[in-house]
Amino acid sequence: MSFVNLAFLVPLFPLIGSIINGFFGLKIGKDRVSWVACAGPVLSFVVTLILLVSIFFHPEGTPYPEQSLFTWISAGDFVVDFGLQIDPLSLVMMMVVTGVGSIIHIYSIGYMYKEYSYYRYFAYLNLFLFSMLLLVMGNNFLVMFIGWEGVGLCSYFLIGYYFEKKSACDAGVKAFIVNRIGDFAFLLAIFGIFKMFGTLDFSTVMAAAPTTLIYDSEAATLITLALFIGATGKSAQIPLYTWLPDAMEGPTPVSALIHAATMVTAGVYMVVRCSALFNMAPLTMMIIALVGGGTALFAATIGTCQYDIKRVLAYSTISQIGYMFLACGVGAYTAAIFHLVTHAFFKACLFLGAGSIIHGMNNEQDIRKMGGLKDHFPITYVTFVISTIAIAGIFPFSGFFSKDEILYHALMDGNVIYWGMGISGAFITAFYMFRLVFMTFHGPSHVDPQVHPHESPMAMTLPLIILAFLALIGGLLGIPLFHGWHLLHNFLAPVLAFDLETALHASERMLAEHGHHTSFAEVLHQAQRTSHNIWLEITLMLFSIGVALAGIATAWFFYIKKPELPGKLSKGQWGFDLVQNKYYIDELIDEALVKPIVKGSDLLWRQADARGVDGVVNGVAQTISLFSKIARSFQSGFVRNYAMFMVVGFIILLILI
Amino acid sequence: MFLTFLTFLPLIGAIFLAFIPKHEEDAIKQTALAIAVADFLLSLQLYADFDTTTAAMQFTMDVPWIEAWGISYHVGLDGISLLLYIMTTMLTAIAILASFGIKKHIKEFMMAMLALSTGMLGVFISLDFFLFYMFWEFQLIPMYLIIGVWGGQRRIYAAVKFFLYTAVGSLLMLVAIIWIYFHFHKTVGVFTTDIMLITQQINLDMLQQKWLFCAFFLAFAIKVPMFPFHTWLPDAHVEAPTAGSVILAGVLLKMGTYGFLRFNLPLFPLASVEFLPYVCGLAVIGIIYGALVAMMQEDLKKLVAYSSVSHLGFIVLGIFAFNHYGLQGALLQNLNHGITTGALFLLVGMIYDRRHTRLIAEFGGLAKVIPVFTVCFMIMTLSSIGLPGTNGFVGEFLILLGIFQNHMGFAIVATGGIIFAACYMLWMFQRVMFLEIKNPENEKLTDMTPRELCTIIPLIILVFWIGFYPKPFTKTFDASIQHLITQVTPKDHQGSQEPHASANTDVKLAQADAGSSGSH
Amino acid sequence: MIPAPEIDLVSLAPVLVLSVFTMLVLLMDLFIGKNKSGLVFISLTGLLLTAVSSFAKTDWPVRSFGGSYVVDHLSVFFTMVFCISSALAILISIEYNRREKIRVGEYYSLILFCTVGMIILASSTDLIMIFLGIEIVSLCLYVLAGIRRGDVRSSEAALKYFLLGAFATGFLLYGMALLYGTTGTTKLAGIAEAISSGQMSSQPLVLMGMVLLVLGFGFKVAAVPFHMWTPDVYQGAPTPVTAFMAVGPKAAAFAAFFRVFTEAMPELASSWDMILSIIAVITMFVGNLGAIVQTNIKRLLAYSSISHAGYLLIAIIARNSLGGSALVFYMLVYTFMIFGAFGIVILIGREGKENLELEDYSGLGFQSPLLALSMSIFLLSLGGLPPLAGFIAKFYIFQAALNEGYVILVVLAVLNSAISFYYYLRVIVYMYMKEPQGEFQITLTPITLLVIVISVLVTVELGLFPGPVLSLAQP
Amino acid sequence: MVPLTHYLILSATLFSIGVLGVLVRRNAIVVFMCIEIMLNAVNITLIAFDRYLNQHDGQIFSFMVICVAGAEVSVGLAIVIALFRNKPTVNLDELNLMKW
Repeated sequence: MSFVNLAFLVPLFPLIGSIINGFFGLKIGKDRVSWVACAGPVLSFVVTLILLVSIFFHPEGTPYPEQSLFTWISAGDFVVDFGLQIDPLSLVMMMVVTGVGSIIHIYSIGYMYKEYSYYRYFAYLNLFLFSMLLLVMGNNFLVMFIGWEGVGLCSYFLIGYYFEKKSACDAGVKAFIVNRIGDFAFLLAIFGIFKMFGTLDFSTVMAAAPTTLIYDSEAATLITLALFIGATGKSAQIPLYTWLPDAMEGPTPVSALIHAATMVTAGVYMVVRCSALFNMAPLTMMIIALVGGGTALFAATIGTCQYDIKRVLAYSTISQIGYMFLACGVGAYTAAIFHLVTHAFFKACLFLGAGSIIHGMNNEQDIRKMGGLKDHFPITYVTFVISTIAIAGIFPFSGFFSKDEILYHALMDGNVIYWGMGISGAFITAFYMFRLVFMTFHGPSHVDPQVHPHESPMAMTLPLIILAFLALIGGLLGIPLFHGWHLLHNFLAPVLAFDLETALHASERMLAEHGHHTSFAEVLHQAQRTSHNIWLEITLMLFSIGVALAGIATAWFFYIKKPELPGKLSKGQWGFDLVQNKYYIDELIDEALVKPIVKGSDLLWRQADARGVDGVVNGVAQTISLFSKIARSFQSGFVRNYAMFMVVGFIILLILI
Repeated sequence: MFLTFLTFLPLIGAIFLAFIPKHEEDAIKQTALAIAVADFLLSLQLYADFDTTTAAMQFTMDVPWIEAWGISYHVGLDGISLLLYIMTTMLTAIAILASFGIKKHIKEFMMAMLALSTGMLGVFISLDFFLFYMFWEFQLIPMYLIIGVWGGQRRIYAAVKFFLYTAVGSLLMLVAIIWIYFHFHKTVGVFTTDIMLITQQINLDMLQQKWLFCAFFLAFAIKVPMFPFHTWLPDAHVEAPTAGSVILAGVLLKMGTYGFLRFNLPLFPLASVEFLPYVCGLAVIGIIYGALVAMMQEDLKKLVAYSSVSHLGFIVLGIFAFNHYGLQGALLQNLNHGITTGALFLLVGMIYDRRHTRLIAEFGGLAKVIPVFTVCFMIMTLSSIGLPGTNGFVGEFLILLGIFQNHMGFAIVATGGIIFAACYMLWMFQRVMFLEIKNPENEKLTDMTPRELCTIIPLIILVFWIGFYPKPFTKTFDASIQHLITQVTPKDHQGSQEPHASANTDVKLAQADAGSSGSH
Repeated sequence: MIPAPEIDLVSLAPVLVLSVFTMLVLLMDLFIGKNKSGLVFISLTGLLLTAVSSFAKTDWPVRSFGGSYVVDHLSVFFTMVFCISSALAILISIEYNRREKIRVGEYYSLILFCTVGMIILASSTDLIMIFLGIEIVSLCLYVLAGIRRGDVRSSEAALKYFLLGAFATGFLLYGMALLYGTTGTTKLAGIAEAISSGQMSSQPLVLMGMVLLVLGFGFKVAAVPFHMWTPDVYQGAPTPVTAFMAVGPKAAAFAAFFRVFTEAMPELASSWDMILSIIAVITMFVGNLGAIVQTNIKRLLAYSSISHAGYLLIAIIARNSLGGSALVFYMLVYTFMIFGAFGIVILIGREGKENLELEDYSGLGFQSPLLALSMSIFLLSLGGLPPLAGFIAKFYIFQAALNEGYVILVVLAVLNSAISFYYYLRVIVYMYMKEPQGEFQITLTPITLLVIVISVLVTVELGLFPGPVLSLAQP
Repeated sequence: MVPLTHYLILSATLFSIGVLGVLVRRNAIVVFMCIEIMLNAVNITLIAFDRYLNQHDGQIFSFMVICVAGAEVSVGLAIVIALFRNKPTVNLDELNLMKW
């Protein structure tokens, strides 16, 4: 398919943009910088559209096209091409990345215009797009890993964009290092996969997975577990989530693009990409589901007590991604991707809205100093509310469809616990999101008199409108009620197709070869039992809408009806402090992990190295010089001593004989 | 002949320099630079003529030297040494260019640098034990002088430590060499010190192999330096002038790893397999230990020095993975470390020239004042922490991949090292480059001069070249590595040694070479 | 009734020629005035002719005088070494003597007489002859050591050397007497076969005699614990004499040592190689350790020469043909290194101020680069760093020892040369890495310079292309 | 007739006396005399052996020894005198300008 050969353009455009801005940004002036910067993603978006169209003409059953640019690494039989891959899954991601990316670039023009090192910002941002596109387009683990670390790097740069601020730098480093921990696991997984499969190409590995791995075997579990740990690092799940809230130190558009829409969802993408592997490891799946659900709930609770507008959104992001992982955990990959897309829309919109507010109130972020802003920020207000409703999951907004699909699958393919986590999370989400809205836009104004709130320029409001619109209609991608209507599902089906039955039989055969005879019959039976039950689904929907509404109502009660109530209630409540201080997790890590390491290595250096290892070396030297002093001290200068030594030596020799 | 010429060209140049009067400083500098650059450019010819399909020695020259002892002047290059050789010539040129700022005794300095270059090149080409040992010891002297004369406060201590530490190791190696010399005579009946011949025909039992392995290992482990023998390195690096550090990190340390590849593995395969756990253990300790200690350093050069300890640990690990990935990674990492760490030392040297301090606490906020410098420093930092897309990643990945195939435990711990690498490098970078400027002196820093840029840019290009398209470099290794593996792995359990490589490597190689011949 | 031994003056040629010229020098000294350069000329010619005449017999080995004198590979090569060393000694003496006002003509004749003794020592195979040789050498050295009559140190050195020397001679003699008594002959060959055929009157006395010989020779070659005189005497004696002592007589002593132990009592090797190994190890350690703390260059070189005696002992222990050649080659190389080094020591000094402290060398490296460079070459060669002659020599000795399987010994020796690097480097540190104390007033006197240049050339040449000389040294 | 061992014991005793003298006496001249005693002890040994083995090498040897001893005396005394010119003492314990 000839169009596919355009694939390389998609990442190329941002790269060019980044290079131009990076090297000549200061010379060519801000306007040109903005043009160059926006040209990149927009062009990529266009190309992506072309590819998307072309994919529809892709003949059924044939493997999806890949474009191999050149051989990257080759050592013996280990050969990795620098290859790109165009299949529905990557296309969906590309659409999101380039689409939302373009919008946010345009937004950034307005938001960052006052900055001195405007060019630097856009160079980073383009570079980020490049890496992100590599991540989603790579046709093997290693190219994906380039993007994987690349986005980490860019987020490091962008978080630390205001590098004079210590907090910003620390946040950047923290983000990078926490990500590195994830990458460490990811690397190990890659090694393991190579050891098992002898290659790193997705297509080959996924095709071979059912027949190579043994269902529920150690290897499968360990590899997938390592992959998942990598994902948690990138996607800020328990236990590696702490960097994301701090990451809010970066400029708001960055938070919108990287820490809401695209990068943080890379983990989900990766899990879905490797679905074939995960399907072979039920244990890992369970862990994923639990971690996802747990995170969804946990982060949501923290979100209820935050006062920094961006941090609230950050925690909500963490919890929403938790939902996606919950979906993956129960094998509902489509649902995960679906929620990923819709989330990209409304969460980006929310962040940009927050950005617009911050922009309009000269960098005020504390919602206690806001209130009653809806008159000052009409557009922002509307779009913000739309997205909020979406995230709360009210029909017919996009969030409703995606979240409910997840909840449905959590109950059907998983169990009631998962569902419980999800539904309670949904309640809290609705609560704290509307708390945010109420405290920001409604009620009496607590705005600092010096500050004069004002609506943002066109360049910023337009993206808001677009995103709000998307958040509104995004749900159409997957009308759940009737199978045929679920566009996304049909679209992704070929990628996610997985024949459990043959896989299980293959495993049984392989085990038999090793002499163990086990039958996965009941597993198979379990899997086939679940069938699509439309009425159940509808009831679930109604229930969850009810829950969401309940959450909103509670928020309204606390923050509009009786604004003084929360203060009274929370006063002196240890539970409240605990939650407000994010369960003291950061402090805990700092005490239990960081400080010991620093202390330990300091000890290692000053004691073990300087005193110990080097001490031995110098000690040898000292002993030698000591001996030499002894040796010379015999040399008394008296003839008779010399004679004496001769005689003594002679006698000793005689004795020796 | 050409090889010999290339090797001794710097020495001749050094002698030629001696005749230029002291006060003609510019003439001296330019001559030295011209010689070094010429040597580098000519050495590229070797790459052009190199035949990647064979593991045999190329550009060989073999003339009898001391017939009485069967010693001959036997030199040549193979895939293992080729790129090291070229890198040496390149780094020499860069180092000389970088040290134009030297104040005292510029003439002697340049002479020492050139002489040093000949010594190092000789080590990489010599195929005769005696010759090898001669060069091995010879290059100590110029380095000793460079550290001792042009170094910092505690330069004498550092220089003497460097010299003695290395000498002790290599002298034991000498004993081993002589022992082999006689053993070979007893068993085979010829008095010879020809490495190739001995490697082919020597037969040692386990015990002998163990002892000899230890003797050689000590010499090279000190040079590398591996964990317990590393303490000379920080001192030497901190005290040495910039050029000295560059050469030290770039080339001298590689002699150790080169020694492993050229001697320990082929000569003592059984012992190598026997000692593998201990060596790998030391390497892994070195990785983690070096990283942790580096994290605590207050002196930039010391930090980079300890990071070298950590990186070299990776290389040794790769060598002792005994499979194609590991070895290839190790060889590539040899270059990478030379490029990256060399560049880091250059950069540190530049701010040292401006501020006359290397204490991290003295800096901060440089990014605002000297952006270009910051960018270069960033690139090298990233390459040092092995970010994909830079050279560091390719090497480290292959090494870890290789060791993972055979020894998962070591691989897992070593992979943990990359986390710490990120920690200490980024933390350092933040403290030096970011945050606001505390020290007013830093405000009037000047950005890189064209000359300094000339020293860095080639290295930056290499960083990305190797990062994205390492083929031109790796393809020179393949044949030699294949040969080495067959030497190391005892025939009976070769299969178990490498799950995939042994089966269809040759096919792959054939493809690789086909592709390379096309691209090249 | 004593059977008249066959007289073979031809094989005795070197001794005779040299003796004649020595007499000539002695006589001429009476007639020429204060300027002694004529004597120098005669002496050099004499040495040259001696060297030539030592090839009078070429069908080695030639045994004459009833097997008490032999012309063989070892002796001839050693004769060469002696001639070279004496010549160099005379050359570096000239300007030194002029500077230090040593105007005694006997100086040169003494050196020549000493050389005669050395030749005898190296080529005699009879205890009596050996004793004579040793005594000739020693007596000359006693006088030479004290030749600066006005200087207390010189005289003190002389007295110390004399007393201890005579003392050692006593032991040596006693040992010889015992050997003679127990085996009934003074010929080395005879002793050997007496021992091998087991017809010696008493084993213990032989062993005792052997130990006494070890003491006697050990004193001459300055092996621990009989080395105590070395540093003092080397320091006190005039510099050229020190250089001469460190090379010629030591070489001769080693030649005799080697002969006696390898030719007369190979049977007892099992017992003496143990003793000698111990002595060798101690000698190396004491020499090197002692040198580390020295601040006086002459004393430092003295200690280093002690340690070198240790290495050379290893060659004797190896007691194979390799060992002999290694010994010879080492001595040859050693000659040039030492004379070169001492030549520079002489140059650094000036009238009234000998500049013997290491501080006096500070900054030499950049004041007069070539001088410093040559000094470094000599020192590093002494330390045994390739590609210099010293390395080849050490390599040779290690070969000899390893060939006999003395691995431990060689490892210890190797460690020692690592230690020795430390103090050789110390001098280099002073020359290159310390700031100069004051201006150097170095008068580059031509002849001394010549010696240095020759030594440098040889040291490097023998390091890079030892082939020809090695093949000469090997029988 | 007196057996060989008596002579040997005698000479050994003399030799030891000489050695002890060297070790204990301070006066250079006296020390030197002790050394002479040692040499003569050796002579006795030589002659004894010679007689016992009845051949003549021993006698020749002893003659040599006597000559050498004479030469040593002359040189030694000369040195002592030379020293005495610079530093009026023959006490060995005052002669340690050079040490360590």
